[in-house]
Amino acid sequence: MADKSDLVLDVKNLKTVFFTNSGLFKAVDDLSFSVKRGETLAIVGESGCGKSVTALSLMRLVPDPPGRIVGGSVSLEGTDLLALDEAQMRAVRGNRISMIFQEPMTSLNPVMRIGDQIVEAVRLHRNIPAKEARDIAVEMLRLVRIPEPARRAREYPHQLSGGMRQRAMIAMALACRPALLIADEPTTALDVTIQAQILALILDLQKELGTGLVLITHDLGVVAQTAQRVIVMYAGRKVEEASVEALFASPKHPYTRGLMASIPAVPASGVPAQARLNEIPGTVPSLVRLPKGCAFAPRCKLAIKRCEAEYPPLADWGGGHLAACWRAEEVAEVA
Amino acid sequence: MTAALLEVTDLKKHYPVRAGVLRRQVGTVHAVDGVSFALGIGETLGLVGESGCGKSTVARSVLRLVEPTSGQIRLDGEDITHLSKTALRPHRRSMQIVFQDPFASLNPRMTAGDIVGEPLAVHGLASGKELETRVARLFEQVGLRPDQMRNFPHQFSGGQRQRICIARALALEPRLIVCDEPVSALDVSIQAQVINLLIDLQRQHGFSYLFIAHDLAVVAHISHRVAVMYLGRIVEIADKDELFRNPRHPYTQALLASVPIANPLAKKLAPLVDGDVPSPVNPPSGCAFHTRCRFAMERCKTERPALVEANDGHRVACLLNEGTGRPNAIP
Amino acid sequence: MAAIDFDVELRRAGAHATGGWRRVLFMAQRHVLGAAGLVIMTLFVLTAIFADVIARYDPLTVDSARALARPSLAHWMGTDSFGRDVFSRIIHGARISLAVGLGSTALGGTIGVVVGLTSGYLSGWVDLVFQRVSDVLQALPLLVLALVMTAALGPSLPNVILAIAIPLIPTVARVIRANTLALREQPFVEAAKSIGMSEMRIALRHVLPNTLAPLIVLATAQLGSTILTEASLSFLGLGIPEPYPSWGRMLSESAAEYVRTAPWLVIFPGIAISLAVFGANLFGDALRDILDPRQRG
Amino acid sequence: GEPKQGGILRMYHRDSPANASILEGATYSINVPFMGVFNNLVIYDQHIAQNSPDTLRPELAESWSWSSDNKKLTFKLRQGVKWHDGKPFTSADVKCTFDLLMGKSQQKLRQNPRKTWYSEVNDVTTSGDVEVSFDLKRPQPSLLAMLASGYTPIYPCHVSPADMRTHPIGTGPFKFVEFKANESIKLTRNPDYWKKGLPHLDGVEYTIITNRSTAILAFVAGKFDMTFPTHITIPLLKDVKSQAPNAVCVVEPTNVSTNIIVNSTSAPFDNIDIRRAMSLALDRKAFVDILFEGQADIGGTMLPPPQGIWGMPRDKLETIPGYGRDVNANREQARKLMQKAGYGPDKHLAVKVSTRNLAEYRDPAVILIDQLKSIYIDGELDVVETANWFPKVARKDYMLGLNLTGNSVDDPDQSFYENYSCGSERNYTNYCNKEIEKLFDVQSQETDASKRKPLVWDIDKKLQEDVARPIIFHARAGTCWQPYVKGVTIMSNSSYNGFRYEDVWLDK
Amino acid sequence: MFAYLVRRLFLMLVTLFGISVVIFFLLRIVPGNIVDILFAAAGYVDPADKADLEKQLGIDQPLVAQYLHWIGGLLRGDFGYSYVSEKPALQEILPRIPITARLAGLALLFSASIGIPLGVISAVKQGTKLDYALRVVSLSGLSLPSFWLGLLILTASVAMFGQMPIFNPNPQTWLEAFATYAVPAAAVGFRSAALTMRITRSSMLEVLRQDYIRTARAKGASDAAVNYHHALKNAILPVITVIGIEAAFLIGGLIVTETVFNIPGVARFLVEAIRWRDYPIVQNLVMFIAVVVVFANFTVDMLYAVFDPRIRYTD
Ligand SMILES: Nc1ncnc2c1ncn2[C@@H]1O[C@H](COP(=O)(O)OP(=O)(O)OP(=O)(O)O)[C@@H](O)[C@H]1O
Ligand SMILES: Nc1ncnc2c1ncn2[C@@H]1O[C@H](COP(=O)(O)OP(=O)(O)OP(=O)(O)O)[C@@H](O)[C@H]1O
Ligand SMILES: [Mg+2]
Ligand SMILES: [Mg+2]
Repeated sequence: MADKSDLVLDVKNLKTVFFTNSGLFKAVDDLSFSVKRGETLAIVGESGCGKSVTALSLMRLVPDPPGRIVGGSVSLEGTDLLALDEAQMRAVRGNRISMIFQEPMTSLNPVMRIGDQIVEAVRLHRNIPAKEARDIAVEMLRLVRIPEPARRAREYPHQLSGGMRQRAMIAMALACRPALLIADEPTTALDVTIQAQILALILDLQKELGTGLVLITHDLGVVAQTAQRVIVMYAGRKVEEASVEALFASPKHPYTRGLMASIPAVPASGVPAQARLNEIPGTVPSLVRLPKGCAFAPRCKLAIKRCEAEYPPLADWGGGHLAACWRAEEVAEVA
Repeated sequence: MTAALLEVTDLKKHYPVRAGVLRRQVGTVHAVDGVSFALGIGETLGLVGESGCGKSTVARSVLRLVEPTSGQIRLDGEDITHLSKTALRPHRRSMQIVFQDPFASLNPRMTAGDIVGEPLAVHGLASGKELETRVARLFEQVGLRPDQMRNFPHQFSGGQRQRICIARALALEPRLIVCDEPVSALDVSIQAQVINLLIDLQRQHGFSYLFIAHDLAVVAHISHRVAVMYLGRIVEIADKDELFRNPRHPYTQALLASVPIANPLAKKLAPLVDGDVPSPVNPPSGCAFHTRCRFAMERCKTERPALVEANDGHRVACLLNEGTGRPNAIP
Repeated sequence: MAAIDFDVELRRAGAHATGGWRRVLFMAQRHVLGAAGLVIMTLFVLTAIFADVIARYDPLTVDSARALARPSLAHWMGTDSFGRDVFSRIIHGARISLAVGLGSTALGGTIGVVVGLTSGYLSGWVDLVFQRVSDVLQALPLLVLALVMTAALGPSLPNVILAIAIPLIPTVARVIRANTLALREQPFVEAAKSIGMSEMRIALRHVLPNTLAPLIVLATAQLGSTILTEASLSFLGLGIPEPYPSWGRMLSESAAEYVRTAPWLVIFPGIAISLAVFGANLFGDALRDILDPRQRG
Repeated sequence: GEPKQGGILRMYHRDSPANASILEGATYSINVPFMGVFNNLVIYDQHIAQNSPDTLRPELAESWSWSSDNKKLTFKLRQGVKWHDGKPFTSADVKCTFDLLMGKSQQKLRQNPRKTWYSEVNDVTTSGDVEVSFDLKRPQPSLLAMLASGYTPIYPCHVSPADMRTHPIGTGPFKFVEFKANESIKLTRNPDYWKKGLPHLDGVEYTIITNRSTAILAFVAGKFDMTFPTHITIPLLKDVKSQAPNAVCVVEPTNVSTNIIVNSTSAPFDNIDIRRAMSLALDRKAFVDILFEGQADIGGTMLPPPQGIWGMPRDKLETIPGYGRDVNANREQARKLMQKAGYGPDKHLAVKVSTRNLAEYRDPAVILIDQLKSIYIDGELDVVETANWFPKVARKDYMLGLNLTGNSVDDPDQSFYENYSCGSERNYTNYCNKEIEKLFDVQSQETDASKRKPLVWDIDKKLQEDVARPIIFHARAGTCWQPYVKGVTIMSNSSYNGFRYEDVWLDK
Repeated sequence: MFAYLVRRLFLMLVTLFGISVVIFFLLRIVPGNIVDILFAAAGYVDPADKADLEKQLGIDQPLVAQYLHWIGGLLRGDFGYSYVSEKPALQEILPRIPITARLAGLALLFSASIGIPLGVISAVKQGTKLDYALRVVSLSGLSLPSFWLGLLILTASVAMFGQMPIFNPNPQTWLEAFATYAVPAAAVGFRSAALTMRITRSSMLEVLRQDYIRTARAKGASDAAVNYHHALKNAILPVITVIGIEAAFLIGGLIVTETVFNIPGVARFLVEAIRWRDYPIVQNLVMFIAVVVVFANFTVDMLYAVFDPRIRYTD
């Protein structure tokens, strides 16, 4: 594996649970992964599989109650974040590690000016005069290509369009030049044309700043276009990890395979009208009542007795391509 | 394509914009600003465009759930634009709608069976035992178990909820089903299930679909023809193959180019347009797209292009190269 | 990071609390204050229903021989200056308080719902008129309204109920109207329209049931405040008249003369009022939490 | 010791009087604060608790005399008396006052509750500045009692009745300063008072406190020198004594009777049997025990002795049906009467007991209802707001009413004529018995008190036997003051006449 | 903005007109009038006297004429004369307003300065013992009948200090003035503070769930900054509404407190006036209270715009 010193983030056996009215469940179960400097790691999986909770766990922002991180370690540039006290963690948050959230409208404070929100992010971590921080804020807004940044800085979130808000979020997240940026579905709420702009922007800035990037999405198209490595999650667990090329070339987990097959391809040409799509039958299980064995088994065409009884371990199927399936070998053939 | 089931001519819907506690009108949203199209029997027309461009408003207007500001809607040749509520009721049976958010469109306090049976009860088509058997049959049709009739919406998964919505739409045996982003809220794996169901049902019953989405790929799979909307207007409409093979409007081109392709080896993202979508409250003068268009000319700022036939069945609203909408060369 | 014992945690989180009683018990543990409120309310209601069985003396019988007896085995809460058993009066007073609480809440609530629903659903000039009327009702001080009402109608149980109910109407109507306006935009209402349902039917079948949760929350809180309002009216001499044992009057009258000489006359009705109001509010709070969709797992 | 000069007497007032004009007032709320502003022609000695013909003292009149036929009463007036505004007091003022009261003058009182007191007066005439005569239609020795009441101050001619309501001018020891409704009443010493050296106080200030608990707490906390007179109930008195052990407290009858007004004009109380049964069912001692811890008086119309002058002696009283000591025997008899009238254990008589919405009224009504249960009568309380009480009673829109009747002077004339004579407006029950009415006149004209008393007793007994307006009890109440307050006497047979306060002083 | 104000003003006038009609006719529906009451005390009435007095007070005229007379007078600034005291109604009402206003103001101050911080604490510490304790205390504030609380305070202060706070119309020092109002204000304020605390708590809980709070934390902001700077600013709107309603309520709702503490404010005066059917006082006082309420609502709306940039009353 990669050289240790090159790692920005190293997550080991992360476990986060939720205590809710309907019961306790593991939203993130035994998750390990790492991100290198300048690398983009994508986390994919369908809605509710634990992607956002993973991101929040890294930031130690899991809402408590009902959530709690109950195990594992998250080391950022060598320090275990989970071992820090709250004050130390605050010094790291927004400084070395920052995050862009899914909903640009609701993630900005509606009663504060955009500029002030960025200024706050800067001044929390750098002891500089307000005036200077303001200049930085305007500069950041210019960096994320907001026209007339000085004027926009004085506006409130509701006065900006969706795309601009998301850019403001990015400016805020990058204001302190973090070592690691987590982007949790940064474009889901946006139009595809805007999405393309925003993603291009994030990648540009990432390159410029050398930041490690964790990109969370469930859009495999986005993954293919942006990431170097990919983690696939299902029901709180990592079921597959590989480089983006390897994953798309030969997925080893039946779930990944099914997911890829059900994506409607954009027909550059010659798609027959009314083509049926491949589908994964059944539905995602409730996290509260997971089956004993493999969580995907009830929906899996390849499921065998063993799948129902025993959870398959993550195994390396060559070249760092990890997958948790008893029949990973056969996946490519069957589908 | 045979005779048109639905014909929409120059449909406009303007909403007043109200502000403040008194909700005074401070402007007008040109949500739909002159839309015309026709939909044949057994045909699927896809309607794409970004969020807020007026797709849902078209859908609602067609069903007369909102009163159009102007224009005409013909169903089976009959003008239903100005029918009274009572006169409209029989026509309600011929057209139904499936919404984007399946959970929100189901009353959380009614059982699935009641929800699906409600249209039948309202129109007095069935009651008691008969109602129950018909609902059960509808459940089977959409791939739900009849024993789930007594469950409440929150007890279903997203895909199942959308099936309930579809079953409710089917209950009156309509000829036209308007699908307003029926899969946007669903996961890809579930999305495929629902699309397949819609395709199967169309094959069995010969419905016409007005299928709205913002995901071009989804639309590509289900539609016969596709219309692209931008800020309340249709900017391009063509047979699906033609549209994808040969997009003429710069916006359509940008849309197609922006869809990330699920193949790491394919070309990388390259945004074709810049800037943000203008607000429909004060749409730009001339061609609404000129603020973001790569090919924008002086004319585009003042002159509003009409939707003209570029070649067989392919119509586009662009001034580029005298209305053919075709750029000289795609860079 | 301490490891956790999943089985223990699961039980604690109520994973096994499926079905009927277990679920209730689990909820009770989760909302301790709410459960306490429920217990108080239940006791309160049961007391009111079975007052005749529980009370050991007639609450109205005057007996000079046993006036102002201290609390004892014979008279658990002592007797008042008329020699009436305080415990029996408090038990029967629950009936009055419940009648006032339920009666005025139900009356004000029902009219408020009708007004709010009509106003929110029909909008237009109906809405405008209703809105102005409720503005007017809200700008009139509650106690003044109650004062004039009781002055007009004379103090009696039904009149007190009416007087307390009227100011309630605009409050309920506003909440229901706001809810209705929000619900009207819900896709399921649009779906109902699209199948050709009449407006009336939509309002009753789709809108009304969905305003129930906020209504219940509002009603439980109001239940408490009506009991207090009755007490205030009693203090001003406009509450439920003698000889019916209204807690408010028991408290306000003896507060004047017997705070020191016969404190039991003051303490017990005071506790009864506070407890009932307290219970209603605790219960209302918990209901709000439970009925809040965002709180549901 | 020697009276000390100076200091302001601070009292609380139980409620806010409608205005400051005593002649228009009908409660002692108005007499207490404003009596000190005025003088009467004659007045009861302010330091003898029991008002009686023997305690009449001259005031603005230096002396008085009856004509030989007892039909003319002449007063010699004091000279050199000045009104607070400096104008001299003359006989014209006296004439003006009584013309006003008799409704003979141009100017009118807004209300004139005691017009009937002067029904036997033909005319008031002056002769010179210092003599006034009252011409009577027939002898009425009790006229003097009424003139001595706190209710009968002499008003100046030159001030209109309207001004007297807002800013009264008198000749008395205290001058009116201000009256803020619901807030306070202030009087200040009249430096030119005709009684030299009086008053001792620099002024009197009343703070209006309607809430009894608050008022008494304030007294206990030393905010006031004195409570409002006869405002402390017997149960509260214990409380006051326990908190303020030094306070001087007295309990006196208020000469207010609590009675039942019976609507005998319509069923069921047009039936004398039912009326009798009701009166037999009363356990008066229970009322007194509960409401007064035993400290109230049982009697007839007139306040019982020893405080009352005209009340029946005990042995006579107990011969009246219902006053006998054996309550059970009385009730047995009552039930028989009820059965005779067609009621019994299976057929109860439903009755509404109307009363005002004040504790003094409601509490006895509650006891009454409870007692009526013993004779098959199911009573229901019907509380009526003050504003509606009188119209309701006047309409005869009631069956039984629980009422309080205050007597401003302890004299049969005031009581009998007002409450029992045919056609009197305050005869709420419309009781009309021509024979008794003749007896009223007989006693009224009797100048010898010792002969008059038996006459009065007989009338009283008869009234009780007719169950016209059964009297339940005569209340008592307490008054407290701080030990340094000197010279206060609480009248024992009237609560309207003892508030001149000119020689009250503070030993501080 | 200007157009908005004009429209707003018009609606306020409509409401005030409605109130004037309601109160006027409500009062006339109530049986009995000042004449009955005056004569009730005397025990009888001479019909001629009664008619005289009614004529003198103008209550013999048709209701509509009386109403027009009243409103006409109001528009000319003529508030009529009190039936009871026969003084100009304005002269009776005006001196009482500052008393009640001071009391209400102090109570609101108390309510806001205690209720808001405790509400924030309770929300931030949701589910802890502290939260439970604060909630129980605040609920008990809402469960105590206010006259009872007032009497307890008075009794306790007499028992413990041999003194009691009773209204002092002419306070000499600033401290005395404060003492005159502080205790009754605290007695009312306790209830309001409880209410404010509850609203603050629930509003804070709502806001604390919002995404932008998470964003603030993600920036590394401290708890205090998050709670007070980000959350409270957003949570304050409902609190303002409640305080606004409370302010309106207090002007007319202090009846009980003013009675217990014997404060000669408008509320108690109003009760007395109703008891006496002193129409000119009741009507004008109710109108005054209504004006305050309407303006309180207006102020709340304006404050909304101050606190929430999304709301702008532009026209
Ligand atoms: N605050 C919370 N309280 C209770 N459960 C939660 C909470 N946050 C997340 N969860 C649960 O944790 C699980 C994982 O949620 P998460 O938000 O990580 O999913 P996701 O993969 O990000 O989905 P999406 O694609 O919809 O954003 C879900 O079942 C969700 O319901
Ligand atoms: N009831 C309404 N009142 C005012 N404006 C409205 C109303 N409904 C829709 N609009 C506005 O009309 C425009 C078009 O809305 P519409 O819902 O038709 O868009 P859409 O294309 O369906 O968007 P989406 O993809 O987000 O569903 C939007 O700007 C929207 O804000
Ligand atoms: Mg997520
Ligand atoms: Mg839409």
